[in-house]
Amino acid sequence: MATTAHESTQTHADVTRDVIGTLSAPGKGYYILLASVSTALLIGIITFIILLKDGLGHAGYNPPVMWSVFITTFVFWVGIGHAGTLISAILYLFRSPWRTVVYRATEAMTVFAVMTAALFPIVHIGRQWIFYWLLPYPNARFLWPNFKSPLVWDVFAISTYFTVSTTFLVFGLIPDVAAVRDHVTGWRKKVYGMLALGWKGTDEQWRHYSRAYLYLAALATPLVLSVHSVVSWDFAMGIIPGWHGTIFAPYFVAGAIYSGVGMVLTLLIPLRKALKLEHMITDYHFDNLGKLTLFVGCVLFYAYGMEYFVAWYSGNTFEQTTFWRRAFGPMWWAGWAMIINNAFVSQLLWSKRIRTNLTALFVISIFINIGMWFERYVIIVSSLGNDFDPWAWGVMTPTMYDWGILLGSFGWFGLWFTLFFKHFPIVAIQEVKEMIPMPRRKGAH
Amino acid sequence: MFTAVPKSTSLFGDQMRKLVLLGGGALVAIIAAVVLWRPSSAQTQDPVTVARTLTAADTAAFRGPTQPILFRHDLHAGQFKMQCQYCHYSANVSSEPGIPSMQTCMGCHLVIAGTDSTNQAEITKLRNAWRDRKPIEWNRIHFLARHVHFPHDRHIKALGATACATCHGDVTRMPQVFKVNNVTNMGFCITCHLERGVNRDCTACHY
Amino acid sequence: MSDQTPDNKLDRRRFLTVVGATGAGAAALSGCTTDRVQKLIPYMVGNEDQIPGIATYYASSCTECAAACGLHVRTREGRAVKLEGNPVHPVNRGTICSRGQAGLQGLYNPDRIAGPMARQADGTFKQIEWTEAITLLVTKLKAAPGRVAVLSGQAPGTFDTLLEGWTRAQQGTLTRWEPFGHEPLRLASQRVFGRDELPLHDFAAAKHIVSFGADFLETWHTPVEQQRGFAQSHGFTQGPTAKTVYVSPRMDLTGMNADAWVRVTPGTEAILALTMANIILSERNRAPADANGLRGMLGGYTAEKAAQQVGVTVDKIRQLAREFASAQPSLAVAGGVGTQHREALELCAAVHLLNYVAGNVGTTVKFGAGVTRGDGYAAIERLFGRFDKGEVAVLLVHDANPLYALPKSGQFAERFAKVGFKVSTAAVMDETAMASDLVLPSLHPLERWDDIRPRAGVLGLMQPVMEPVFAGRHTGDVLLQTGKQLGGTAASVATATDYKTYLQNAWALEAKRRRAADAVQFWRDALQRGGLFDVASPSAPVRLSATAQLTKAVGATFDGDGAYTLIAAPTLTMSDGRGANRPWLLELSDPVTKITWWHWAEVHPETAKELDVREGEILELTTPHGTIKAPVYIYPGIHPGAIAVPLGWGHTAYGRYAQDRGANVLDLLGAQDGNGFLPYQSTKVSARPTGEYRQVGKTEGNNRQLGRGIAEMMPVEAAVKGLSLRQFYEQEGHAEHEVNTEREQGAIEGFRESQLEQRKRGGYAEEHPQWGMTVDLSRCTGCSACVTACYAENNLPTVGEEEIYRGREMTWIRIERFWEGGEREGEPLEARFVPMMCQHCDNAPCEPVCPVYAAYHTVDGLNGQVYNRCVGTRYCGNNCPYKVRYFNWYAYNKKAFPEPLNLQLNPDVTVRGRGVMEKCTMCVHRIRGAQHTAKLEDRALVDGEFTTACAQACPSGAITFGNVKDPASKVVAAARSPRGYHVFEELNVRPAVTYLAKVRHTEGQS
Amino acid sequence: MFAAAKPIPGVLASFIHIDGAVDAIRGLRARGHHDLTVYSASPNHELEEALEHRISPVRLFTLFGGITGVISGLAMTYWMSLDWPLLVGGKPIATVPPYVVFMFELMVLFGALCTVAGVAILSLRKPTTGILYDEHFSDDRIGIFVPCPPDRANDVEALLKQAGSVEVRRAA
Repeated sequence: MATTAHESTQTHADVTRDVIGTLSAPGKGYYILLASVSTALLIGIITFIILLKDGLGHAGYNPPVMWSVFITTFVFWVGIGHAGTLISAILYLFRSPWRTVVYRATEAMTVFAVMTAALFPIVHIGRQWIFYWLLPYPNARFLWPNFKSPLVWDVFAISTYFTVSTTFLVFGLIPDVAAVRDHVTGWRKKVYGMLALGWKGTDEQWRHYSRAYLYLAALATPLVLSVHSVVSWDFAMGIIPGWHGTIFAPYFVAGAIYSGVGMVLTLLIPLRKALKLEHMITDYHFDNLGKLTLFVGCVLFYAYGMEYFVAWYSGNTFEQTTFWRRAFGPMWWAGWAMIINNAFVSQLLWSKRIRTNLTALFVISIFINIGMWFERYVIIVSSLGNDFDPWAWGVMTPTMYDWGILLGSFGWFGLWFTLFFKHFPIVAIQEVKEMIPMPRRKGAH
Repeated sequence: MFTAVPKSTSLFGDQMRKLVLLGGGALVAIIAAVVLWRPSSAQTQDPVTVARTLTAADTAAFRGPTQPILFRHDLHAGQFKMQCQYCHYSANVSSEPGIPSMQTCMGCHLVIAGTDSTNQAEITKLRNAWRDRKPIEWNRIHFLARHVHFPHDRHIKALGATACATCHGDVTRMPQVFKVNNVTNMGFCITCHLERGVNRDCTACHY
Repeated sequence: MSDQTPDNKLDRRRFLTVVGATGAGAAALSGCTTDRVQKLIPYMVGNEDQIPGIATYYASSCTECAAACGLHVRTREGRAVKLEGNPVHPVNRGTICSRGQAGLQGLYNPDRIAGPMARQADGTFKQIEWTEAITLLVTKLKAAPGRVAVLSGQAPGTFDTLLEGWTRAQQGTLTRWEPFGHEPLRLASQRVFGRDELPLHDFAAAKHIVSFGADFLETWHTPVEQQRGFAQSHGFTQGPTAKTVYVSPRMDLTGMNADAWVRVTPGTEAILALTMANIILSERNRAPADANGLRGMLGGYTAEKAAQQVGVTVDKIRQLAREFASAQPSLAVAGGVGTQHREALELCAAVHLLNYVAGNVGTTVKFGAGVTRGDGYAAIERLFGRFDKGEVAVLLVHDANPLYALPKSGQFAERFAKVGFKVSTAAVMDETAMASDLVLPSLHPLERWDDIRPRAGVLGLMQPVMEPVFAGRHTGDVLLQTGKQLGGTAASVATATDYKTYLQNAWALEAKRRRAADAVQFWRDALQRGGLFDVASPSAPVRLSATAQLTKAVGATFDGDGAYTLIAAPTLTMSDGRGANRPWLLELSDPVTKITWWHWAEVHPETAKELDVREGEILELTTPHGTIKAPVYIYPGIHPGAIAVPLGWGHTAYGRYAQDRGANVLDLLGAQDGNGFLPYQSTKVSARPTGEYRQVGKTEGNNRQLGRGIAEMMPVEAAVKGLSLRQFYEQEGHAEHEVNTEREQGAIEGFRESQLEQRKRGGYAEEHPQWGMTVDLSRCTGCSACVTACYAENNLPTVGEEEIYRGREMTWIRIERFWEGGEREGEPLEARFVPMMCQHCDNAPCEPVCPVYAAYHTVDGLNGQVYNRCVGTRYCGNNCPYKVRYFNWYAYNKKAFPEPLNLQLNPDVTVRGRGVMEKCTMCVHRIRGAQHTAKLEDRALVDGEFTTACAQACPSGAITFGNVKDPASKVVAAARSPRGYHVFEELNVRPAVTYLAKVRHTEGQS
Repeated sequence: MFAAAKPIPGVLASFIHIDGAVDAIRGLRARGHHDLTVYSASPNHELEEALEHRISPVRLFTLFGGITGVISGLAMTYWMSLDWPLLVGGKPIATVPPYVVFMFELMVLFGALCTVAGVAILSLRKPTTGILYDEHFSDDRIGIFVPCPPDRANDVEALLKQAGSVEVRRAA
């Protein structure tokens, strides 16, 4: 097992102490954070209520652009989720040592990101009060949803993804919650005792647990790849030039992981400081995260290139017009924002100095987040704006209401995450311990 | 220095059996529901029959919303055997059934004044309304949503002149009309269309 | 202002009796909701010709313009819901234009006043009782014998007779006046042929058409009739089509439909016409003998001289003349309001001569129908002259709005004020009513008894199709009642107690004159038919009169020294401004510029460079007579030396929709009489960019096709050879826009065949008709009658200007106007129109993406849209390649139909609520309706027993609808045409709508 | 709600050193104590080897869940498409390719849920209630509980001590 410097210096006791230390009473900064995310959420809720009352007209829709910021943000959040499952599940199967310290945080991020995304189909539809018609439930009309519609695929993909990743997170938490239970007192002991579901870490429990964890990881792995493929088919199944692409599934999955890792960095770098986990989450981890970012960044670079190449090579006038206008049309700025932020910025990570310089990494991660939001915005809006019938072409400009909902989504996500890292171990205690050899009487075997 | 663990709900303990059984049962129930469930099709239950003569007190006992005038279908359609279409004049020629104009009522009630006090009272209401040129505002009982188009004429042609009862119940035995079938419910329409194997195209009714 | 706007609450009780027994009436208001009418209100007395749920049709006549087309008014539950053309009426033959259909919104206009309004001492209006109002009028009349004047809109018929008698009884003067009276044409006929009337033109018979600025497809003369004729001669069947040339500084809708547009220097059309006449006369003499007398007079007009003045090459002029002469019969027309400059009279005379020498008079140009169009502008001048002299104490204005339709510079408002007591019969408080002392709101033509005689041989009847919506009173009745009260001669004129009887008496005489056996039966038949129509339109032989010699042309003069010539352009939607309070017409994008809800200034691209303005920048236009502001619309179809501003905007009253909407171009015009008529094109204008902007609410995205083959065109030669589009393109050498190769097509078809079996489940296994449509682009003129018809039939909401900015108009069928050429100097500019509606694709991309089956394929091949199932994901809208799906971003249905406009809603069609997608249904309610009737009568559907609203309205008959499975059906026959093609065929969506390529004369354009 | 089960008699020992714990286990098993309960803060392969555990049968639950998911996915979509046939985009009324998505998603969903259920059910076979526990076991110590009658407790204790247990306690 590949080990690194920091692990040997720490004992199991240290790990328990440090991690459970993060759950100590919060400071002023924490409450400020809490207040700000709640405000953002409130703004979002108010905006939604107005839309619910008057209709979607307030948002900047401009036919033929009938999807815009809401769907963009939906895809953005679904994408964010992916890094979590990738790190916790796929890297688990690959037995990648550096994941252990960070995966709990990323997994939590996944669950909350998906929770955020799941709200958007409801925000986005015209008659929000009957969103449940998309579910196959028995009804007085004897009607079922249309299983050929990518949107119904979406409903299933997202809900499955949410259920499974939540299960995965909770399941992984059980032993750690038990550890917390054993190291706190008073009413908190009772509460964590409940949540620990009577975990004691007996050999029998570990036997089933570790197996089950393996299979959950095995199931989550294809799921994470499938979810964003399905999301990509929301577009690829359409005939709109700029959507109707065969590379969309891998293209979107790469993009998702890219944005996800970006968000992981954005969250982890400040979190590490705030929770004083410097000696646990080290350059080593950020270096690896950086490499991962670089890798998917390159995949994305390739995908962008391919899109333009295919458009040119197809000889299809519709495709060509769309991509020409994507770069030089009324929305050129968004088009270039996407290419520069994603394809080019990530190339900086070739340098180890940048990969290990947290400030630089943080700035880059912000760029990535913005860039990936714009990627979806460009793919959706600019493609719709100029499709087959030139007479119907139109350009949409977002309004306050679009931004309000976007802000609210960050509030919603932030609120959950903020509450989480103060009440649950943000680093997986038992997995870290698993990597630290236990002391021996006679020297190492 | 040994301490005991607080007792707690034990997923990994013997409390589990109950949970598993409950969970499993629920799952089975849900699946069964999804596959087997159908809304119960319309059942016409026997409406109350009442004496031809009655006192104001009795009216309270009737089902259905109280109308400005106690128009007794059980007398007109039941005992006097008047055709539905006599009053609902357009039911078999138009999509709309049509409700009788005041003139239609007065056609008979200029001469017919009613046999007992209650009836007379009601008929006087009608005559006054006619005198004051104030149409009577009946309370509506059967509704269809505006996005549904139900051609009465087609259904009467298909099911015969006495078909009214299929949806409206046996009004010949209702002193005061009440809703027998929930015609607003699309399931009610579909059940019938399925049984008879007729058109189920959406735009047959929705356009 | 507000204190003067009368409160016009609709009387609740009447509303109920109108709505009648069923919920259907009020269905109007609710969308895809299940909210309910709680009460059922019966009629007091059953109306024998109104069965709830069944439409009753009444024949009537349209009064939206002087052409007086015949109407069939569809009523449901006692309220008019749609105006359709009367198939037996000789003028429109069952079709109808946008303005005509919008008449319905005149009937239900929320700004109609509920009763007589009298001006108070403080200048405000107060509603009074009718009796009170009439006594007031009578006392005023009694006090002013011989000092009475009447200004009446021009509507020859029984009412006019009554009005005339009534006026004479007060020793008053009657002036009949219509803004678009085409006086120059009438005066020219007088001068050239000694006939004081407007000729009728047979466009159907013409083999070659030259229009000198006569917008015969828009506002000139009888547009619907002319469009039908034009479609017959210019639309393609087999033979060559009539080449059409449009001579004018501005390319209006008529110009866009011409094969060639000759862009002449403003005011010089007459010179060109005379020159052509001269050439024809000198080169080939097919002209009547007496035409030779013209040689001397025409001699001076040589092509060389004309070339410089007119700004057209010498060859071009010769070619024009020769083509005109060689095609027999040909037709030249002139006298459009847009080119009504100081030389308009000369122009019309010149065109008469041109027709005469080419031998068209009597064949395509017919006299004898006695069409006059009022007493003309001169009469107005005289009338106001009497005001100035204080000779008028009581003025009655009926069916006219002079204070809007006359140039401000003429001080007409001030002069109007000099009249002691002014009475208006306007139903809506228009500019004139606002300046009057007493307003006696007349009934809308659909609420009253009347008749109209637009020309000899056509006598249209009007009858009340419903209870009056507002408590107006027929001016006829007012005249009769006042007459009775006035006594004396006036009483002797009032030969009947009410106008209906008066009318019937008049018709009894008519019956006697026609030796009808039974006058009552005669009346009934006429009522059912919609009037009396003599088949043959009369044609009197005419000869040149001596005065013809007076005709001469030097080019019109213009006031002021501005850099550009001002063209006050009449538009199809606004016409003379009476359309300005109809939401349908305001939202209907102007066929030329595609702008809605606001006026504009047309500027040539070069001029725009010169002025350094962009679209939407507000120009300040100044003439010696006034100044207005208008946002720029850059338009290649106008002479660089001219700026065009549409007429009909900028009302200062006339209800919530019209008031303060844009500016009135008449404010820029001089009022000086161009001897007998008002010259609309009479001033130079200077333009100053203000730097302010106002977005123009146009519905066009990109007006170039980018070679995507949306609007295909074929030269007439190719079409005559019967080439298909593909063959034509191959012959031309340059490839047709990209479509699948034969091999690919084969593969696609093969796959489809293999899938067909798996579609046969449930209803899809049975035999059903498959509905389809064809649109013949060689007939479509882009007049947009279909669009308004769709609004009326399918309860489409008007969304307003702000929503149009965001491209949210709800036009289920829209007219796309694409430009070809015109980019380089000398390259001819061509306009192509494509009516774009849901194509009801067999492989509809919108269907599979809907998560709830709200969009799905019906068993009879329609692309069904189930509003109440729609959750509003809008994926269908994205995935539609034709972009014909429209989303209810707000609850438009709540905003668009303020009472009583909601009464116009069609109960057969669900009103869509907020958050649902909607689109063209191919009038599925008509299909189902017809199927119901057929089933009830145990018979099969007959081809053509019903059609869609758009096809029914189209004056050119460009749209054919029917069952494509029935080999005998018209639609199949039409679709077989080699010109047939599908838009975006390469997408393999298999549309049910087939377009037939446009056919043009491409050779020798200018 | 949670009836306190009566404590099982036996000996609880706590170890710091992994090899000590392993020796103890080996020794105890050699003496016929097979019913051991070993506590640890994280799974440890050395302990598992010493205890000679077989692979957990939880994977069978996963398999069952997965298969159920696939079948129900196909059944649901196919039946619902045919229950009310509606034609969209000229495609076959009921057709497998688009339904693969549902088969896959339900496979994962049911698979995951059944796995968790599996852990729960399997844990029933060896209840932990009534067995001594110490909070250090979730920190840095390894615990071994040897159920045995009081008479045998002494030599068990001796063995544990000799293996290096830092603490020993009896339950009776």
